Amino acid sequence: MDNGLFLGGIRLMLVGMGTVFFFLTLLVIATNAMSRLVARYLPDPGATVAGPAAEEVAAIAAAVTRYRQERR
Amino acid sequence: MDNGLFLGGIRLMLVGMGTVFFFLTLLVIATNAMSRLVARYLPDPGATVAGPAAEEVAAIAAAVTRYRQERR
Amino acid sequence: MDNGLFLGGIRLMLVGMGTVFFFLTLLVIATNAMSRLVARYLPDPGATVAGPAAEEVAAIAAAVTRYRQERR
Amino acid sequence: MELLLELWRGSGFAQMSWGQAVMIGICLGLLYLAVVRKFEPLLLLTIGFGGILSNIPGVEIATGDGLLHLAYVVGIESGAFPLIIFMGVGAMTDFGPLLANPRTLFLGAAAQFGIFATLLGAVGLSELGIMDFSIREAAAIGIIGGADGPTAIYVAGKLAPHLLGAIAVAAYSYMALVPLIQPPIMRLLTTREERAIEMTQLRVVSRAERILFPLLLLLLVALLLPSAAPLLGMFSFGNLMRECGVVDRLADAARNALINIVTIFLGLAVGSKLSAGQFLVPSTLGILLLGMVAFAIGTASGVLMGKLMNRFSTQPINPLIGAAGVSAVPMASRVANKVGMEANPHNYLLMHAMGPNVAGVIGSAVAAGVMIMFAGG
Amino acid sequence: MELLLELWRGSGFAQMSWGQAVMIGICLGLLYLAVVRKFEPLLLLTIGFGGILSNIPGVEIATGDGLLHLAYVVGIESGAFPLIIFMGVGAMTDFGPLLANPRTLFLGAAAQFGIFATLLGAVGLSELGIMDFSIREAAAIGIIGGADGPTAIYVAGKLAPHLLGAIAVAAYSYMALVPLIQPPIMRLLTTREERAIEMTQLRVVSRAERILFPLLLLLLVALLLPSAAPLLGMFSFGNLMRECGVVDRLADAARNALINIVTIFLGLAVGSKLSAGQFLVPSTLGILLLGMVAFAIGTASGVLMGKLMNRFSTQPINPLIGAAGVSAVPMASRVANKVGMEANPHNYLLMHAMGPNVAGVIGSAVAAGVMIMFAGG
Amino acid sequence: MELLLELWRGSGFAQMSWGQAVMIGICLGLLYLAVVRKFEPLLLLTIGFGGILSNIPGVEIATGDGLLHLAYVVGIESGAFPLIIFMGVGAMTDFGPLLANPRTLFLGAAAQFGIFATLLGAVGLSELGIMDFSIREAAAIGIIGGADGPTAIYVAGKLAPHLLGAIAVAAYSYMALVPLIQPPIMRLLTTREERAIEMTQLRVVSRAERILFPLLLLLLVALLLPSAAPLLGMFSFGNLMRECGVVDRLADAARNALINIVTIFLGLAVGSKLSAGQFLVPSTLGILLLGMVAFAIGTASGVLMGKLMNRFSTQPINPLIGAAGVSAVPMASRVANKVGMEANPHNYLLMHAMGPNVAGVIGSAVAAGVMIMFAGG
Ligand code: NA
Ligand code: NA
Ligand code: NA
Repeated sequence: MDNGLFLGGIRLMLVGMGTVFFFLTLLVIATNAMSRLVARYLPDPGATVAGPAAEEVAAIAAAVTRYRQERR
Repeated sequence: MDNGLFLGGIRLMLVGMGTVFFFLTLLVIATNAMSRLVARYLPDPGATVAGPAAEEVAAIAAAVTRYRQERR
Repeated sequence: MDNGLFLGGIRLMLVGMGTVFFFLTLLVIATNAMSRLVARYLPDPGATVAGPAAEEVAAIAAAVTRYRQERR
Repeated sequence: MELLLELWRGSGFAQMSWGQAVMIGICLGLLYLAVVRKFEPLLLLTIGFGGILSNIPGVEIATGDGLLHLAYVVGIESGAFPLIIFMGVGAMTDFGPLLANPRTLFLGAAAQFGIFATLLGAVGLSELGIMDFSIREAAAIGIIGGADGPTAIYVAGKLAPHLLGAIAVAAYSYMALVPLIQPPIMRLLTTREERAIEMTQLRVVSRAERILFPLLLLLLVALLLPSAAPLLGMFSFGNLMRECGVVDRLADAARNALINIVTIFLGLAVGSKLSAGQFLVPSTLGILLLGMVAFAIGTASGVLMGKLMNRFSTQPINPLIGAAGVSAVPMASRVANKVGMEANPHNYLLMHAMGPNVAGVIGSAVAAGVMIMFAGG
Repeated sequence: MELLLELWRGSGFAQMSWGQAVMIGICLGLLYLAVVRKFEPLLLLTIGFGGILSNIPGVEIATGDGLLHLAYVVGIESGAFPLIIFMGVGAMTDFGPLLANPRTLFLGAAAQFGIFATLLGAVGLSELGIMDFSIREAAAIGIIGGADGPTAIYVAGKLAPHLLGAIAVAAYSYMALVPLIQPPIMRLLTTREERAIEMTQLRVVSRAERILFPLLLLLLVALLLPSAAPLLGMFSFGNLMRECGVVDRLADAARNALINIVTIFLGLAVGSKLSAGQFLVPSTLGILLLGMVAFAIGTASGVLMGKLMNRFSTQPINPLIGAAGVSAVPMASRVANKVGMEANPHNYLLMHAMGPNVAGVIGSAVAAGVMIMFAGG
Repeated sequence: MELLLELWRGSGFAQMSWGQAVMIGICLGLLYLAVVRKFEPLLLLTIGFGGILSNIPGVEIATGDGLLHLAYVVGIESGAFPLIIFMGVGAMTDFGPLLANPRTLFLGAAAQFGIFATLLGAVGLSELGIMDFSIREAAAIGIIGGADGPTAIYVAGKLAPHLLGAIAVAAYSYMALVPLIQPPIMRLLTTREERAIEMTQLRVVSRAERILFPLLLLLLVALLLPSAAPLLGMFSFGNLMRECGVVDRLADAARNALINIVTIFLGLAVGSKLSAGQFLVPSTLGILLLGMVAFAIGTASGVLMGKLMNRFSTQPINPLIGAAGVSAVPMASRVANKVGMEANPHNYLLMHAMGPNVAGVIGSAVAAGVMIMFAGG
């Protein structure tokens, strides 16, 4: 058995998942810091929630409501 | 006279027209077969005639009608 | 001092400005001639002033009028 | 003073040859046809302008690594531009009338006789010593009779790139002249009664038929005539995108943004081949004459085939729609409709003519495949 | 007669091998999935059509200087097409839900375990002598688990171009199968109570945060993992154009005309790699199996991470949104929403799932960077 | 552990030089100007982002066969991108005001003095040993004074590609600063009475004039100064497509999809030349200073020419419109209008200033032609 290949795979997995988590952890920290700085120094009264997704949720909600009313 | 060139032209014409007719004949047969198979196995109630062309015909028809009425 | 470079710059300036003026003078003459020929041989009743710019002027004019009325 | 002299020596006035001046005049003529007469403006305007740019001495845009030469190498030599335009045309084409009446494909086949008759004319002129066309050149010239611009450019790029300018100009000019060239021939070959024949309304065509037809076309052409498969493959691909209904944004890109951008560069690149040295030669005159003949013969063959089919068909067939078999979509269909209405004001042939009209596109692509296979081999 | 014989010899029928016929059948199957089943039609239709064109003997479009080969060299070998598509995806992506709840990035991290588990599976199969994948090939196969088409094509083009066709087909097929593959795994790993968890509404996100986030992402990735910077850089660039509000016409071009045009040529170019010789090999079967495993493991990891985070979080977290961490935007979010509503009809998870969903895009691009750096070095 | 070390060594942090960090800071500054101050955002955003990507060590996107380097070679070295943008600008440009009052072309001529004065300044600084510019470099720097981005990039790409980044940044930055740089100079050189001069309304311009003008321009430039013909040829071509009315779909593609796509890649490609090694050199400081001088002198020359023309003209001419002769369409016209209204609230100069404004585009293209011919020879 060529242990080199399999060991290489294991090491790549460890380093890979490690890098992914390390990077995204940093990104979480940096994003939170950025959001806090923005909230303090660049307040934005006209901010909105994510538009299209919000509309989609509203549409689904409306459809569900209609569906229930029809069943009554 | 270089009969080779002219004969070559004649042969190319014969083979060419032959291929065109052979190919389009096959296409007619295959299309008819396909349409029959579709009509039997994939009937489609919402089928329509070719849209834009139909509209154009309708527009022309309307124009002609108007033209005649004006002349009366 | 490398007079060659500086003299080269001066000569390029003279020739350059000369060419620019020579070219644009010719363009003025040619444009005027073209416009006169067009006016004589290709009269165009539906001609209009430069559209978007005209609208912008109108918008500015309207804004100024409104501004003055508000100040009164 | 020296510099002014250099300026003068560098100017186009000092360097211009007679040939270049004549070519600029010809290109201005193309612009006139495009703008004032509205002859195939998309191509004649771009070709004409490219031609002017390439005939001005000292302008490094049609040579070396200039933009127009670049477009020529990237888009025409490789065949990419005509293929992309064919894809866009496919995404615009409605095969409904053809599917409703597949026999009209025969009319599209007959009209291709113009192509091969012209090929014969070209080799004939060479035999007689009047011109000197090789079989490759004769084949490329014949394709003008296909009345299909991208096909003509594709074939000329493969078989006779040095004739590309003349062939493209001839193809688009004659396509624009369809309303002038065709009617007299159509009237000559038909009786008033024939022209007055009304055709029965077309049946409805289902979505499944529309989706399956481009695949059928692709498989047939691929298996029988691979040399025509790039052209008809891209055409089918565009049409499949149009009809399948699930990739509308791609079909839209193919028939709008992409085809417009490619048309600009195709036209300029073709124009860059309108150099005096390549265009102002006797063979150009031959090409223009033969192209005209090709159109006339193609029209006649289509009409005669229509008469023949009318005789043997249970359903009435108006022979005029055979003239639409030359391609030149949708101009040739409009011409058939107009000539038909002259003879019978109730005679709406437009939709019936669209069948042979798109059949003509397929037919000339098949003919192109034969040419590339035998003459190009 | 000779010519007819030559015609026959030149025809696809005479030259076709069994492998090519099978490939054409497979490509027709891809077209069926695209058109009738609406499985990722933008890519499966173009790939399938390109595959047919490239498996017809004698058609010179996928080889030499044919259009499809040209597109492959210009767009895939150079990595340009996947990068341009990533830019367009960035110009479409709304990071709002992610910014409102950055912790969901962890879910996008966990779901990438599918990538590396598959890598391990691929080298394991090689160790056992069942397959014969090198570490580069194994890495390229693993990326299928990222559920991100352009990323998979980018990595395969760099690490294992000869597997590109199979990897792209697997990636897009499984992305289309997300609504079938994910729900059973999600239900298996969660209780009804967990699936019924309602999440608190997302806070509003300011314009400044939206503008700064792509820059933050770019700088972090650039400084930590330069090999992922082309992908995430173009993604950030597209998103910055979208959010900054001063270059709307560029953002619009990036997410419409440009991405559509590139998608057409990307699909055809990928299809040109579906030749029988490269696709009909045992390793393709391995790739398809491993790709399926990658999706399943990625989904499971995301859900398990969601359970873990729910346990340690003050705010409730529905573990179903962890499954959206595999990417496959926005399909995976819709699946999480649907499974959540089965357990609790008031449970609208869609927006909450969009956070891990776009985090999955970032996560798999980071994983791609690691692969290119270590396996590609 | 070894792998982690390798990860660290591969990271941008470990490899970054001071120069690269400074350049990333400068590029973030460009993004700030683009997004927050709305300074020429289309170009400064794309250039700035490209600059960041190209200054991150280890990112293979601005070098080798990376996307940005590819865009540079294909689009900038060949001159294709600036020419395509010029075509799109032509398709947006309204020559109506210029045609109504062709004398305003003289104002566009005078303002080009800024170009040549800057050239002189550059060779002067070299004579004094402060800088070390060759005549080619000095010519490329001078063109900044033309206030026309594509022209500056085109000339720099031909005469001094190593200065391209600095020249493009200077050109677009100063174009954005027009509302700050010009008014003080305009007020300094004119009396309140002159600024208050009202001009008579422009006459109507016919469609034929609009169509013939781009052809006239093309023929004149082609015959007199072929080296300016690529720029002015593509400009005329775009304008002809706009005005002829028969190829609206092409004109639309030229001024929307095509120019937007090309702008994205032009900006990124120019940004790829913002490497620390090429930008953080003393000559960049010289270029920025000289560029500022060029703008000021161009503005002054235009205004002084306006005063001169007003003295000898029967129709009143407001000298402020001379400042619009530097190009920077339509910003410079708006500035002239605004300064004019300060002195006389009834004074609507906007349309009158559009004449010299587009004349400035022609003038700087002519100057570019002279530079390429003499300095590039
Ligand atoms: Na035809
Ligand atoms: Na992913
Ligand atoms: Na200027």
